Amino acid sequence: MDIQQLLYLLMVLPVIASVVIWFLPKNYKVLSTFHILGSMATSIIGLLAVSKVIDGQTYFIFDEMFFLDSLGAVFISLIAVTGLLVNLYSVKYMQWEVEKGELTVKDTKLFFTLFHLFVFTMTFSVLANNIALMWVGIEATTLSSVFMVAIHKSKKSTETGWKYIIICSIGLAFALYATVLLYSAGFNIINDSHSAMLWTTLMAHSKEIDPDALKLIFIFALIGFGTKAGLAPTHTWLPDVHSEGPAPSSAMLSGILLKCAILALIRYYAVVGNSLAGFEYVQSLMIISGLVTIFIASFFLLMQHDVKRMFAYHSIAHMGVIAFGLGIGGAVGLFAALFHVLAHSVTKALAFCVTGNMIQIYGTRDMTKMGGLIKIAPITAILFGIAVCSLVGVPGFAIFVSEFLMIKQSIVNGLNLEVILFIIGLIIIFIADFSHFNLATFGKSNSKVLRNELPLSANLPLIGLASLIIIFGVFTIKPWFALLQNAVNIIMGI
Amino acid sequence: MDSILFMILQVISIVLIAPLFDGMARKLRAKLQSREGAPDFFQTYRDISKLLKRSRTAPSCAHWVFKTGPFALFAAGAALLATIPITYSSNSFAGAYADVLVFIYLGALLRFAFGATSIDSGNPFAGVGGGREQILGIFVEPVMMISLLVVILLAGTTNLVEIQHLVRSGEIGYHTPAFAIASISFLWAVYVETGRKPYDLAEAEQELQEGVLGEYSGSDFSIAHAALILKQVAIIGLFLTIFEPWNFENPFLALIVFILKVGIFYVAAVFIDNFGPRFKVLTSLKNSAIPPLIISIIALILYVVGV
Amino acid sequence: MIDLLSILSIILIISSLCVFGIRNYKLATCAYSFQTFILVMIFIYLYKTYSADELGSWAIIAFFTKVIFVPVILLRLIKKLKVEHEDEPVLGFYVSPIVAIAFSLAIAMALYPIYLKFSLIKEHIPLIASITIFMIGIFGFVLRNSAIKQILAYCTFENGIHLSLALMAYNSPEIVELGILTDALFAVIITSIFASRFFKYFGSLDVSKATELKG
Amino acid sequence: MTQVYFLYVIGCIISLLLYKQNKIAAKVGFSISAIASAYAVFYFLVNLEQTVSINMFESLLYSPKLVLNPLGNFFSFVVSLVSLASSIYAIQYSGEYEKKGSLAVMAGLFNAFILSMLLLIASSDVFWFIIFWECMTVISAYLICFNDSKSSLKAIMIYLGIAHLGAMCITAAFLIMSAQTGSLEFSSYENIQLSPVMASIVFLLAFIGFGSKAGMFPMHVWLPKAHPAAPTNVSALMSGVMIKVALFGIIKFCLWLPVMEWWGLLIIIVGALSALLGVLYALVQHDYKALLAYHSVENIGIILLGLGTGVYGIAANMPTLAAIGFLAGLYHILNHATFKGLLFLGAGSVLYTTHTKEMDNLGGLARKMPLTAFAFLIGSLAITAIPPLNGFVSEWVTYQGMFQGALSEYASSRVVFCIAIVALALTGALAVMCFVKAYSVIFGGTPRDKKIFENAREVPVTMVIGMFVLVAGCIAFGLGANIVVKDIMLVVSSFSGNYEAVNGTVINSPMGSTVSPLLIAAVLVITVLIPVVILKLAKANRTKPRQTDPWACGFKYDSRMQMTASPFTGDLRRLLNWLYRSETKVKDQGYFAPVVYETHAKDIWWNLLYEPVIKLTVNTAKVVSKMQNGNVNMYSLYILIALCLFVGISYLL
Repeated sequence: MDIQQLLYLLMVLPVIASVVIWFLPKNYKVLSTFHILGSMATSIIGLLAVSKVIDGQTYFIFDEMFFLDSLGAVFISLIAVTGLLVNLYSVKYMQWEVEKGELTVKDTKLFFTLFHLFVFTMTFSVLANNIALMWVGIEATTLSSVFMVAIHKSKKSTETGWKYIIICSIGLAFALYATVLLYSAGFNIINDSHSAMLWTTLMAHSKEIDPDALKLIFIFALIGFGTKAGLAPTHTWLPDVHSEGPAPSSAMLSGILLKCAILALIRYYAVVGNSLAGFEYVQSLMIISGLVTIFIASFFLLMQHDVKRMFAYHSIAHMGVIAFGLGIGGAVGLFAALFHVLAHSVTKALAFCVTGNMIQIYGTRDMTKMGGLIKIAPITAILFGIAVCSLVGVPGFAIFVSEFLMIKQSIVNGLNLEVILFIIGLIIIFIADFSHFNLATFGKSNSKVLRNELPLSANLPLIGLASLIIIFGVFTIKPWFALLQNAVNIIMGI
Repeated sequence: MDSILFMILQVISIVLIAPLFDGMARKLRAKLQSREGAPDFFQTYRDISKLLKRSRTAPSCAHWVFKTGPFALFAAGAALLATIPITYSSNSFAGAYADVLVFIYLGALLRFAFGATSIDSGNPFAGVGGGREQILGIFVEPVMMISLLVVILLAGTTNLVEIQHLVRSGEIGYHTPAFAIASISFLWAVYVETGRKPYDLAEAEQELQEGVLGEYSGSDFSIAHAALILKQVAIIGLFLTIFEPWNFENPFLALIVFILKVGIFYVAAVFIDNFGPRFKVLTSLKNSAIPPLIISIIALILYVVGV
Repeated sequence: MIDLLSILSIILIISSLCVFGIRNYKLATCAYSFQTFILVMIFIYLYKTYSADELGSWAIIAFFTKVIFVPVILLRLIKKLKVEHEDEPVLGFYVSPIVAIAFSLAIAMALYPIYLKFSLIKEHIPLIASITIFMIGIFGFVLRNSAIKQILAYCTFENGIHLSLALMAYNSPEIVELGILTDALFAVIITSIFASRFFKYFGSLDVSKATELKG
Repeated sequence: MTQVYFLYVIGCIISLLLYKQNKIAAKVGFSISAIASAYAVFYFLVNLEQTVSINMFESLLYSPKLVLNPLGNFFSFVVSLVSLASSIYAIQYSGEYEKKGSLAVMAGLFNAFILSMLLLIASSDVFWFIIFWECMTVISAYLICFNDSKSSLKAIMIYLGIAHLGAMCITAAFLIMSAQTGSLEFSSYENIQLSPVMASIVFLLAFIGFGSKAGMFPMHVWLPKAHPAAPTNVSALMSGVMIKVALFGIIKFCLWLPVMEWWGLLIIIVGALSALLGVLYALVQHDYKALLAYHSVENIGIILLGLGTGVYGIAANMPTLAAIGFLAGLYHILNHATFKGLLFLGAGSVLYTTHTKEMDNLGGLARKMPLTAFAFLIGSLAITAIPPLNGFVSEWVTYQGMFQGALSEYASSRVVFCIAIVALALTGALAVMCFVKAYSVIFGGTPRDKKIFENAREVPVTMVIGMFVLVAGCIAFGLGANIVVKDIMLVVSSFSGNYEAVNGTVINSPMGSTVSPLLIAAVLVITVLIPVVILKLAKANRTKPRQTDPWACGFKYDSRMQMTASPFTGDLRRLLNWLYRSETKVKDQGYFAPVVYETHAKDIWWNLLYEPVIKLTVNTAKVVSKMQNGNVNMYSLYILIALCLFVGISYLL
């Protein structure tokens, strides 16, 4: 299986899966088996493709419209790993939703088809070398995930769906402007209409493109893709969408979708950074938006009582941390940002799936009504503990590694005021989160407990995610670090 | 090793003679209050021998801290006395025991035993007395420490034998103002520790210092009473060894001269005690403790400034 | 300077202002289809004067999709929901258009010199028109409360982008044009489905009522 | 060294495996940890001055190495000594938590807690130091959770908040230094060149970071809340040893950085403040575990006095002053670990039988629990530095260090040392009063609550053994002071100056003054015998004393008449009310019912330093959370505002 066939398969497989599931009879057993088979296949092919790219080559298909470089491979591995584990969990969760009568089997069929369509659009946007197609891919992710989020027929889910579409399309309008401007600026230099659209050629010629235009382009891209990635002032859709949607959907959304938007932003970061506008300009903008995001998210975290909204604001905070990592720049800063991408996606997926468990146990999302989780469901409590500890940056887990590198690099670069604000933000997040965690796990339960511990089979994917967090937090994974190093070289334009 | 024998000699001789001073002091006080008082100076000896004959009572609730209390008090008092280098002032190896800090912390052991036995006896007045004793300690400790600190820093060592030798040879003495002022505040601290009128009233009220022994009777009471006298003598002894050390080399002569000096101080204290007014303990401490504290701080400032 | 292109651009701005301001839904949709018709005319004019052959195909596709297909969807939605007039917008019916047009022109004036520097067709007025229409679309979201008006705002700013794309990069590969158009269509379809569901649950199309998710 | 760590890992795993059978899991888990600690005590004592270095698994991040120098060996010895006592104690003590939570998890976490402390001392690179540091904090926080109650959750949260603030300061300090030397290894910090300003910043960060964990004055707020809430064996370990590991960090930093005089003086001033305030707050506590927790703050102050003198000695390159300073600090760390662990275990036994923390309704327990009473008495004597025991020797050495410091020629350092000496003296007197109250109110006098007194009984045997291990420790370190000082001088000379500290049984200070605890003990024994001899000679009447009620001036004696905890220190509380600001509640329930009178001193530092900060953040959070008001128009306006902001910023750049 050479790389070209793998990439074709990678693009086509999710579409086939979603179409096949759409035409299946309304029997949950059949639906879920096909769903698992589809996601298993996509993950395996994704990992195979990534394994081929570890040594740093890039492969093109559809005459250079689509390509897989190590930067893209980081995010493909993300989709493969987190996507697979979240899918496995979603089967059990959807079964519970059907039994509870909240959703009909027809809804779950719609959910699974949209799930695979969603995976297809994300792979599409990651592999797109043509910047316009990248924008189309991200716009498509919004459209495909809207119905997944608003699957419950209720007032709140309609309001969520509406806000999601409106704000994301406004944001992405600016992103489209950035694409158009970049293309026309590039066209003046490369004046070949096909290759001016390609990111690789733009990267090669970035030195000659006019720097003032690139500065305006980066601002549009930052606003556009920032909305989709949940950076500060434009994050308003994220808490509603992530708290109203079913747990697996919000896990997929915050675990992977935010990362794809950040990938698009990184591509613009690379082009503008390597140009005459220089990395300082780009880094200072990213630091400002990163710090603003962390502080706004940490203040919101203090006031949260709903467990899913708390984790939604956590996603915003960690997007701010990634932006801060990009803002520090340099080999270590970028390495930390990309490492944080995987660390956060694995942890956030675990966090949202655990909220799925807690909703099944307590029937409510309000943490003040929960309590005594450690006695009712010890395994879920431990998983919840690992998720919160890792999110908050307790050492020994994955997220601390990247935060440690960021603090280290920012001290070496002498960004003293920024690092002080960064640390204060992290401390506020730590206190806000741990007090909620203690609220939910210890003491006595304040509301009627619907069921006790979930069967081990439901928790298996979560245990997989948790072990991933600890492995990445403590061990050096040679292939993964090599892949990250190559991706950093690509961004730095080496 | 011989210094321990000298210490024991020192303790036993003072134990035997101390009741004489007590008798003298009571006789003098009676005279000053124009009443007859005891027939002669040996009244205290008769009291103690009578007490030894009497049988004892003990509160039902007391456990072994109360029972071993008198012996602990006596041991602390005697150990305090032993730290004073009267007879063994020649060999400085004895400094391992004769040390200012050892003296202060043995005083702490005495106060600890006092407090523990008083509360353990269950007697309400003894408890209040124990509390008062600790408050007294807290007021006196800083003043004593500051004045001793000045002496130690001037002498450069906490070894009492060395300090005594230095003061005798005149290297440090009243010619340094810090030393002189420190002696005044230390004298006040000594007077408070002897438990006399404005700060403590031995015989009359139960809840004051002597009241702690309210539950003891018979031989226990006599040992505890002797321990208190020993403590007063030890405190005066400390003042003498540091601020007025001029004495003979020969241990026995030195002991006699020391005992005479202590007698003079012990009896002289009666004059202040007899004519002083009777305050409530806490008010007396509160408004009369500030001046000595200021004096000792002045001494410390003088030293720090380098005078 | 007064040539056909600038006249068309000014009519385009006025028509998009009407789409923004008109209270009656049916009239607003007709105004929108008229606005897109003007856009198609500009595409044909450019195709003639600058012999940019891609613009010809763009004009045809735009005509079929946006002049006919999008208004049909909206009219069917309006008939289904049996709504007549728009609810009270943020700053009132008269003040909000003025505010919208003022800010849009200001931003357009600020940004258009950079556009001008490297756009293919160096025409001042159409570039300003494209940015103004884009900003009017954005203000449509900010100032208008009714769901359908927000869909119309989305289509307006999508037209703005389409015009600027045509002016600055008309020779980009067809796949790009197709991608953007299909995205716009899907967005309109999905938002109209949501508008109908919104009406079912909230009883009215007033978006500012949907403020349950707070904090 | 690896066997020691390996034993703890086995203990942790086995006790977690026996998750189902609670009782056996606790017994097995704690006995394994006891064996491991015993082996560790023996191992660290034997090769105290070897430097051993082993690398952990290769594939771990930054491939860490574990390096134990003599200082590390000493601290590991202290850790394993107290963990030996508390694990023996916990074998039967943990029975009380059977209903509250799973004992297997408690035993597992207990082993992990000790392991994390030992690995922390041995770790030799920044990343793994911070990992073990936070592991120690999180594990100890969740061990406190076994005492599940409303207040313990708040206590844990305050503890975790302050500990995380400290951890962040330490990380920043480490990273500033490794930015200078380029590598994360501690070995690279040996000859670090930092400008005085940067060195002071790094020192202050490290001082605040480690101080917050050690319970120093401004950051001591969590200690009196967290320790009483923890189960006894955990609080003995936490206040006996975890606090010392924090001081281990301060020493390491002071050895790497180019030390300056004012650092030593700062440590001494903070130490004096912690000592004084610690004991002042301990005096007015009603709950005896909180009393002991405040005493930990006081003793940390005393240790800081010693360490401050040592740091000052290094800065003023007076090697003998440095040597005696560190000797005093390390010796008091060892002593405080033993007698504080003993006192907490004693207090835990009292809590185990009486189930109440209120001192005022205990009393007369000595007759029911003689062994615990004796152990608590030895602990109280040791902590108030009464001569023959170990507390006295370490305070004597601290005094000697400070006297020598006070002889230095600079007026400023002389003032600081004199103030510190006076503060230490005053602390000594206050400590005597506090522990007289604590010991005699709990164990002496008549029982104040009949029911409690009835079912009070001596604690099971392993708890007594646990306590008597530490009693033996107190006495041995007191009387055998010369051996201990010799060993500590080995450790101290490995990293700073040296002077001839011991000859024969006498300990001498560089100033020439000497002390020998053996001689003091001998004199005390003789002076106890003198009255016995006198009574024999005078043929006194030593018949059995007649049992009577205590004398109450003729009234019928009632147990409520006797002295209780708060009036004992009442005068002092009234005198220092400006500090305590205690609120007194007087409830008069009718003529015939007894009046209820309660006074509770407030720790004003919580609402002086921490309350305003919390209020500020919560208010800003409320203001900021208005931003998400659910209105779509507002959200789209935010996007526009963001666009204008970024355009404005890009003009500035």
